[in-house]
Amino acid sequence: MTEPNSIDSLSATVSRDGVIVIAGDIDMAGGPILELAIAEREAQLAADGADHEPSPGDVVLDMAGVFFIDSSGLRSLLSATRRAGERGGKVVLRSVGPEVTRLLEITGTLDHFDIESQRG
Amino acid sequence: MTEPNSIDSLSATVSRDGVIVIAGDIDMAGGPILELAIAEREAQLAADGADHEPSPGDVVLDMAGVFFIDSSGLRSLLSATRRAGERGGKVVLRSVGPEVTRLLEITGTLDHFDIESQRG
Amino acid sequence: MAEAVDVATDEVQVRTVGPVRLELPPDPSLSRVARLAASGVASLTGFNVDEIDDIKVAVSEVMVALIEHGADCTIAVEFDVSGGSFTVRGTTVIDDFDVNHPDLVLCRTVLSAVCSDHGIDLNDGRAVIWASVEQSRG
Amino acid sequence: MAEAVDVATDEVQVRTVGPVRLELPPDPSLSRVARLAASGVASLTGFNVDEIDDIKVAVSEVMVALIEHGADCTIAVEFDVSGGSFTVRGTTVIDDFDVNHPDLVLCRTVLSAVCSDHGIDLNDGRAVIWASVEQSRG
Ligand SMILES: Nc1ncnc2c1ncn2[C@@H]1O[C@H](COP(=O)(O)OP(=O)(O)O)[C@@H](O)[C@H]1O
Ligand SMILES: Nc1ncnc2c1ncn2[C@@H]1O[C@H](COP(=O)(O)OP(=O)(O)O)[C@@H](O)[C@H]1O
Repeated sequence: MTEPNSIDSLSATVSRDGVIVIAGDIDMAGGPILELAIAEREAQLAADGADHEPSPGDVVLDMAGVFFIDSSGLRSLLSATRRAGERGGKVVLRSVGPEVTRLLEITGTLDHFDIESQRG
Repeated sequence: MTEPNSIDSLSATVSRDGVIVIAGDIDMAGGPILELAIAEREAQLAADGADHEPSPGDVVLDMAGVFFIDSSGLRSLLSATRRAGERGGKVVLRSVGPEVTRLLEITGTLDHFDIESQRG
Repeated sequence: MAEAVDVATDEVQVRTVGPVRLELPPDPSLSRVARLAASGVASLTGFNVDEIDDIKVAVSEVMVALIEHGADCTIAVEFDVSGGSFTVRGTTVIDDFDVNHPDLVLCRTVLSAVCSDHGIDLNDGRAVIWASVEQSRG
Repeated sequence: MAEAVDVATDEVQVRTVGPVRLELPPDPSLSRVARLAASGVASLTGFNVDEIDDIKVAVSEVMVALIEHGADCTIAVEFDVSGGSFTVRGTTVIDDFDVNHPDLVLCRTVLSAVCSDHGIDLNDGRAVIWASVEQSRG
């Protein structure tokens, strides 16, 4: 059986340096795909004993390819922040676009995240 | 009254050098807008006595901004070729994209037009 | 028939379009199709890029509420533009609908922020959720 | 309910989606909205760019036939993907429909070229026009 022809609305892959690179819409369809990638990264961190420099236990998301998020997608991110908090880590958002920032602002959840950079 | 807020699906403007610059979809909504611009150019040609160099009576369409055309849009172009033929001129298509070329091919109407260049 | 009509007002021409009605299975991936159709309607009626972003969020929240809290039946969403206002109105069959469910509270928080007005009505085993985004005059 | 289902075949996974139904006034500018919705359905079911171009043309031709030759009533178009085939099916009320009208002949010439199959049925004062585009396997 070859690769499925169907295109997911979102791709989320854990890169070699542990950063989760996301492209697509974080919505009802994309959220669960993102959650799988986050779980994969969390498993890596647990296996490493989370004792790596510079930020043990942080989940870093590269959001350069994200131009849409809704409340269902936000919930996927928030559940990662809860787990990160439990292990003393953070969810770091890199290259965040204005669409995502706006949703975090209006839901009062901006301070749940560590915003590393805005999309250029 | 200020400019209408509504955005047309197509813009077609006669530039200073007489070329009709088109951007948008040449469909049921765009076709009539294109026809207005062609009529404006035909009126200019008629007023000039159509004795200009290098190609008297030609209607030149810059298609660089056209990524969609259907049979209703094609009919707008074909009626221009009929009128051009009657006055001994041509309809010249500049920077034509593959979507337009394909529709001309499958309808057997490619030879009604003078294709000056393909979109780069 | 509700064909596109240009109505001249003192300030701007306001375009009336719709209703455009979409009926789809409660498939999460079709939320994107609803957003695309809504963007198309909004852009041809002259909403600007920021307003279209708000409309996409509003449509998506309506889809979230109906798909996640509905009874797994067909979703209907309708888009209407008139008087410079884009309204999305969605409906589906519900079993029991807890308006205070935290997920739905988050959904409504978002709708409150991106829409000028919104509402949820429950009757006869159906939920109707609507939201409006106003067009800037300028 | 027709939720998205992945069906494994010998060669590729074939995704089933739909039906997605669109009802709109016979406004020429809404042809673009129908194309956008169709592109969305086709892209999430894995059709490639060339196939999506064909689907957009097919949907547009169905809209041309129904809007230009219909009786100015609501247009319904339905998109269905199954077995690796995208089908658009449109219908509206007609007064009298001349299948040999030159504009409609041009329309059908285009449908013949971009679709693997298409058809027009007339009955009970309605026209039904359908067209299918096949997905490449590979
Ligand atoms: N409206 C809200 N404002 C702020 N945080 C919220 C809101 N709704 C949910 N959350 C947060 O989202 C996170 C994840 O919630 P939850 O869905 O319960 O996680 P999980 O599904 O992983 O158990 C929690 O930390 C919760 O505090
Ligand atoms: N199927 C077709 N193949 C080739 N040419 C066509 C076809 N259908 C229409 N035409 C051409 O389109 C042109 C415009 O047609 P028509 O709509 O009659 O023009 P007008 O509306 O300006 O009178 C004509 O030159 C006609 O030959």
